[in-house]
Amino acid sequence: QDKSIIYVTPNPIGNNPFLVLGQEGAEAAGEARGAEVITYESDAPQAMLENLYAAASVGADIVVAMSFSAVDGVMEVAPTAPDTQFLLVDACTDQERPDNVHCAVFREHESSFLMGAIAAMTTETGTVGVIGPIDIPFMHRFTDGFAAGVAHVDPEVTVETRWVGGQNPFSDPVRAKEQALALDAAGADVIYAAAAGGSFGVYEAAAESGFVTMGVDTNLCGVAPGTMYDVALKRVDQAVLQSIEAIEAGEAATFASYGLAEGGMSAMAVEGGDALAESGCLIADDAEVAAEIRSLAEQIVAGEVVVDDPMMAN
Amino acid sequence: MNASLRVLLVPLALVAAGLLALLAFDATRAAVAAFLDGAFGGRNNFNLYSTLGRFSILLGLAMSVLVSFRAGLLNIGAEGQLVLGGLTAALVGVYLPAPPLVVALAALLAAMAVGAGWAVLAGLIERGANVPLLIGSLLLNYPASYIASYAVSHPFRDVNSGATQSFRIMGEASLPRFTGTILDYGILLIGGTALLVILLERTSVFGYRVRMQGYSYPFARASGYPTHKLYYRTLMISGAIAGMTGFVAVFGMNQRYIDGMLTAPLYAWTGIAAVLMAAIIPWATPLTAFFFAALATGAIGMERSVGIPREVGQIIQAVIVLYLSGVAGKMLSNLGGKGR
Amino acid sequence: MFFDAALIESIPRLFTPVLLAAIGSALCDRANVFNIALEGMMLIGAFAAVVGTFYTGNALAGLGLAIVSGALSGLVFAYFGVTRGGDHIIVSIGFNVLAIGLTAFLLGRIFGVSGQFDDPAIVQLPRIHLGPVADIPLIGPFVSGQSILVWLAIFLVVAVTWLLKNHKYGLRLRAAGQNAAAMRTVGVSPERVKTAAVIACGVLCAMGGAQLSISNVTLFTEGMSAGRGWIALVIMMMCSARLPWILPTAILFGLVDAFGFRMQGLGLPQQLTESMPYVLAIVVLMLVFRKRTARYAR
Amino acid sequence: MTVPDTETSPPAVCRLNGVSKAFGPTKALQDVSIEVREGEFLALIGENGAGKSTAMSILFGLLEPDEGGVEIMGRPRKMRSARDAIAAGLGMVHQHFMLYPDLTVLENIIVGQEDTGRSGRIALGEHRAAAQRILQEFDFSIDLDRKVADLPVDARQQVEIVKLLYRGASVVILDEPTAVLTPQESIALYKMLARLQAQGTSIVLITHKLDEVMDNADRILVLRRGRLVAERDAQATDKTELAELMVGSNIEIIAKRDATRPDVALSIRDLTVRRRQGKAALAEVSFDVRKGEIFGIAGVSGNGQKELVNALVGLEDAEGAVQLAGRDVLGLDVAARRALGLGYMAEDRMAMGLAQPATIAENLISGREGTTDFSSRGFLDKRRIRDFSRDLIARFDIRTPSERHRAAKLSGGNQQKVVVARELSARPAVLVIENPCWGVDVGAITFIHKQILELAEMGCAIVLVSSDLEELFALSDRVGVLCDGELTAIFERGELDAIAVGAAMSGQRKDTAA
Ligand SMILES: Nc1ncnc2c1ncn2[C@@H]1O[C@H](COP(=O)(O)OP(=O)(O)OP(=O)(O)O)[C@@H](O)[C@H]1O
Ligand SMILES: Nc1ncnc2c1ncn2[C@@H]1O[C@H](COP(=O)(O)OP(=O)(O)OP(=O)(O)O)[C@@H](O)[C@H]1O
Ligand SMILES: [Mg+2]
Ligand SMILES: [Mg+2]
Repeated sequence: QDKSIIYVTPNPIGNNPFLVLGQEGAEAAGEARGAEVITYESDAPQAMLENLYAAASVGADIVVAMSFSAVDGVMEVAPTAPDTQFLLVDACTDQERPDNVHCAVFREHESSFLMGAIAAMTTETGTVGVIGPIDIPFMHRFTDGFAAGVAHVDPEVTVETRWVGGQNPFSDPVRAKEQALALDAAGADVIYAAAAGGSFGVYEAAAESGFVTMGVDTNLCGVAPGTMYDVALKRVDQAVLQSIEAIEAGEAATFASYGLAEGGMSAMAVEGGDALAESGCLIADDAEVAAEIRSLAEQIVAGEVVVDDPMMAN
Repeated sequence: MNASLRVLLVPLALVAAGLLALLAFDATRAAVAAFLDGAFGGRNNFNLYSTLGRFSILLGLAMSVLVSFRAGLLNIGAEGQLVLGGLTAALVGVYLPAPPLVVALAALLAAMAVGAGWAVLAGLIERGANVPLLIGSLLLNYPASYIASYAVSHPFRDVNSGATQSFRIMGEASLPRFTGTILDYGILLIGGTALLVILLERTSVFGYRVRMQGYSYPFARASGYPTHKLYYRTLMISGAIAGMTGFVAVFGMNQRYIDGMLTAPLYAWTGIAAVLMAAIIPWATPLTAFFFAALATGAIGMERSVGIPREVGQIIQAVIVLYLSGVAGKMLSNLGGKGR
Repeated sequence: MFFDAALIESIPRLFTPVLLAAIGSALCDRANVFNIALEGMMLIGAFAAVVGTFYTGNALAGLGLAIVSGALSGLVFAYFGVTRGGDHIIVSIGFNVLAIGLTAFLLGRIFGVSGQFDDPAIVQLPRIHLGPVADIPLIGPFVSGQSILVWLAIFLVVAVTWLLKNHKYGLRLRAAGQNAAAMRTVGVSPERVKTAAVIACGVLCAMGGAQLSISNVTLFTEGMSAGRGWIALVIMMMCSARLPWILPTAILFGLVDAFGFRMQGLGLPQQLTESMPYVLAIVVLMLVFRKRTARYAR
Repeated sequence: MTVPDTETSPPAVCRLNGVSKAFGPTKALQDVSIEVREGEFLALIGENGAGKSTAMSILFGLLEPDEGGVEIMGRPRKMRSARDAIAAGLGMVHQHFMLYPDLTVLENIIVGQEDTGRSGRIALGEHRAAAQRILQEFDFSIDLDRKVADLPVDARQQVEIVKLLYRGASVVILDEPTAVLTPQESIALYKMLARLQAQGTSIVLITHKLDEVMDNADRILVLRRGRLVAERDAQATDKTELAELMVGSNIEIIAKRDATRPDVALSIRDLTVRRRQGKAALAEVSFDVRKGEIFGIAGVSGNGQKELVNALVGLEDAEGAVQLAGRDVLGLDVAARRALGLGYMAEDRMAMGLAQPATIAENLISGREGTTDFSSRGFLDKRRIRDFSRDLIARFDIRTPSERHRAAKLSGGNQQKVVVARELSARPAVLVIENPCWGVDVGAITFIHKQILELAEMGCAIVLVSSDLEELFALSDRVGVLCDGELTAIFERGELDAIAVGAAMSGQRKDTAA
């Protein structure tokens, strides 16, 4: 094999669905064109930079670099390695990009908006919650998008936002679970778990305390059987695959934003059909809400409902 | 007793060693090659420069720790001093409207001052309230990282990026790099400081007194040294070097403060390990710091190319420290550092 | 709604890991072993508990493996710190780094994952439900539905206190800590006593780790002890290793931790609420040690 | 030469048989055989480091011999730990207290010997009764429930003895038991030992005090540099012979000349050191020391000596007045007092007198490192330091390969010589000396005493604190006694007498005691 794709993550992959999906996308792309796919995991900002340099130095054809942690590094390394194409996933830079730097970003707020809508329709207590890893602008796409969806359906419903924090906010299920239990105690009966690696703790809390959750990234209803209503799907694998196709086609400095319209963001309710029926999500048994969500999604795609990007609002 | 414990531990150690060896058996040579390449090779010797880059940070911290330990002060708060120094440097680098050189100098001085201040705080807590320096300095690490984390997630965050990080510092103020490499001039600053520490420790009256005080505090008092001043000055120097290292990390490699960039790689603990491995001997410390830097980058390289987990590097480091606990311990208890 | 059932319920599970480690730390302190490797010992215990539970499907077996791992941790510490006479601070530093590296390494080797491992096969430690007691306001959630380790920890406070005062080995432990040479002159090996103390400490810390990984949650994440070992050490020092004081102090820290989560609801920045236990530790230490002649300040 | 005459002497209860022991290069014992006979009082004497403690530690199972072994009642017996020795009927009071300060007296007694029920709970009641019986039998009045830390020294010594009686020893070994006792307390101890001996117990005594040997022992063994060099019957020898046997040559007798001059060099008025709670540790002490005078301070340790020294030197805050070179120095720090000509030889060589890991040269300049003698512009002058150190090493006969040797590696006597050399070479006007000969052997003692006397003759005023009355009597022009923080008596040289001073030390007024 003379072609190689190197997949660089900001954290150990673990069971972080976002990173798992990215890896699947890279592997699918590799399979499609007979390229070898290697993964470099980083555990610190410095390691990310070193991994990017290392990827360039072994002469990778395409480097898939995940998340905003990669932006600085890619902007630094790319000019030194013109023969390597860099795909930034989930983040981009506002500076002038060299031709070999490409971006694939998502509009997470759109599907989070749908989750908010579901939460507002299904809550009985009138209080719903959302848990993010750490209070940073990017994460507000999940939390604020969710809150906007709730408000769109029923402004009377209270939204409580909590952050995992701690030494290891992106993978700390212990703290995430405590936050979920605290939200439960505060009366939230639907909790949107956007806590990255920590979300698992939220599902555990749900199983113990009996509230309903919603997840992000992939269909996790099987992981949290009987407690998960729906999932804000983030098709990272599709985005990676598509972007690599575009890069292979020879386009320079591609930029793609994936939302509901592009099929890059979605929800099980929106998927419908067999996928929904077999998903194991609670919404599969709630045709009414599912229908409403599908129509809300159509309105967003059509531009009739506008979901503001909280990051731009900052 | 000694014998019975040894009987238990020898097979244990053998099993552990065997496991490690087995894991590497099929590819021992490949692993060693990958390790060496990871530490020193790469395109244009990239990995060597990344080892050197890590070395400069480790050396800075090791020197900071060394200054304290030599004086018999168990200051293990280098992490907090580093983090706050780095944060301060970043803030000056981003917000000070001044010519680049002024910005860089101001950032350096501010970082050193803040690092020194944080170290002295632990000292004040010890001398004012009898809280052992070991514990006080350790506990202060936590608020320090939370302060830094708060600063770059709220008031000073880079609102354009998703990450918890400060804005980029003024580009022209950043530390220049050696041409064609990713290594910045920070290594000269820290290397020079290390040299100064090593020389002054041997030749100056101050260094002499600090050393004697470290050997025996009662001796220092009976000899009439200004023990009070020596105590605080040593802490100040130690903290200032850690703060300077934070400045180098921010103005060199990353050019901004990113949450966790100075804590995740366990720089501070590795710095302490380097000092202990050098048995607190100043001139030997750069060597051990370099060794640990190469161990870390080499292990990462090994993981990239032959899939042996990088944690092996950490495990080796830990085992070395454990085995040296006797030798280095004698030095440390000579320094009166027996914890109590 | 600040003092609700969930807050009260969370306190025991937050203080138990710290309490168990603090008891272990007290034993080491009495035996004059300055063990600051509690953090690493907890981490290893947390990991072993997950391994044991995953392969047997039984949380008690997981706890058992944690206890074994804790004893081994203690043995390793004792080998370097007691048998070979290494400096306890250095041994601790080495051990803590070893624990971080080893758990991460084994996580990859055993489960093929990095960062975190969870699986439905990892079940929770049994909990003790007290029937109608659970409905008593305030007290109910505090005492009912807690894991067996919560009760074990509280029982151990009493048991170890009794042991130290009345039991042969308790007396020897205290004696070994005060004057090891003197023990040798009456034909008792102080090394053996110290080794026993460190092993007991390893076991207690590992049980604390198990409470984290197979009771508070049912998974392992790298670095999941997250500074609790240091808090345990500080609690022990504040109380001069006196167990009857350690229990309430540990509860206080559990309370502060639980409050921290709630404070976010009041809009305080998360980083501020999280540094509270550490700031509290410093302040309390200063108050407690102010009048004391510097016992630990050599 | 030490082969016992089996026909005439009583049988040996235990015996060291051809024992050798080395610590690294030090040969602590070489082919030593010692037997202890039933019911005898055996004294073991020798210089510092002669191997006395090592020999007894081997007998007691605390050290393993390199060669040779132990016999009990004529049978070889492997001693794996003190447990075996105790089981064989041996009991030992060690050179340093082997007590647990924070445990009660009763707990101290029973550690290692605990009787327990099935639960492992210690049967305290039975232990208490047994201990009480021993206390009554020997007229000891110790409260079994007090912490040892709160006991005075002589009571601690009694605890050690009760510990060994509790284990039912038939051979009692005492390693320098009277070093910390006043003369009166020593007398009481020997009375008790006589009683034990009368009951058939064998006694082995290690001591440096030849008077005590002559008064109490039946048989005397002399160790020198790890070899047994002589055996004497107490009736057939005298102190001079024993001293010569110990050292291996005639000892020089130093003659004390009065060098006192009229002018006062150090004047102390109402010097008081307060403790945080309770009464003053040093209460209104006043005295003057003239040029050339040696003012001795006697007292049971812990009666204010430490506070007096610290207050004089500047290590502790005090009230009152200390006049040095015509200035009140109480407000000044150590460095300032040193600059005014105050010198200090600390007793605690391990931590205070020396920086053990530092080189001899580094130790020799300490206190004057900042002066132009050894540095300029903040940098050390290596050459001057080297020359200075070599000169002192030669003048004070410090046995070392070079000035760059670590102090920790020197023998005790040579370490002390480093301290002496440093303080004397500073030519102090006033010198405070604490126990200059602790743990130092006879040869070095003579040397150090000579140096001190020479310094006095040159006009230096000296305050000499010592727990060794012989030393105080030999060197002092006057001796003050500290008791409970007060200066209760001052003896002129002519009035010096162990019994009288001892009485003052234990709290009796001078007039009534004398
Ligand atoms: N170098 C040191 N190493 C360790 N602990 C120290 C050191 N310096 C001071 N301390 C601690 O600070 C405490 C207070 O110091 P202390 O008051 O005895 O001396 P000081 O006031 O500095 O003396 P001086 O006034 O002569 O400078 C000491 O008991 C000791 O625990
Ligand atoms: N544990 C040890 N390690 C090294 N050397 C030792 C040890 N114990 C004793 N020695 C050395 O062995 C020699 C004999 O020591 P020992 O304690 O038996 O002398 P001693 O006759 O009891 O002297 P003293 O009158 O000072 O008590 C000395 O040179 C001493 O330094
Ligand atoms: Mg002072
Ligand atoms: Mg001796």
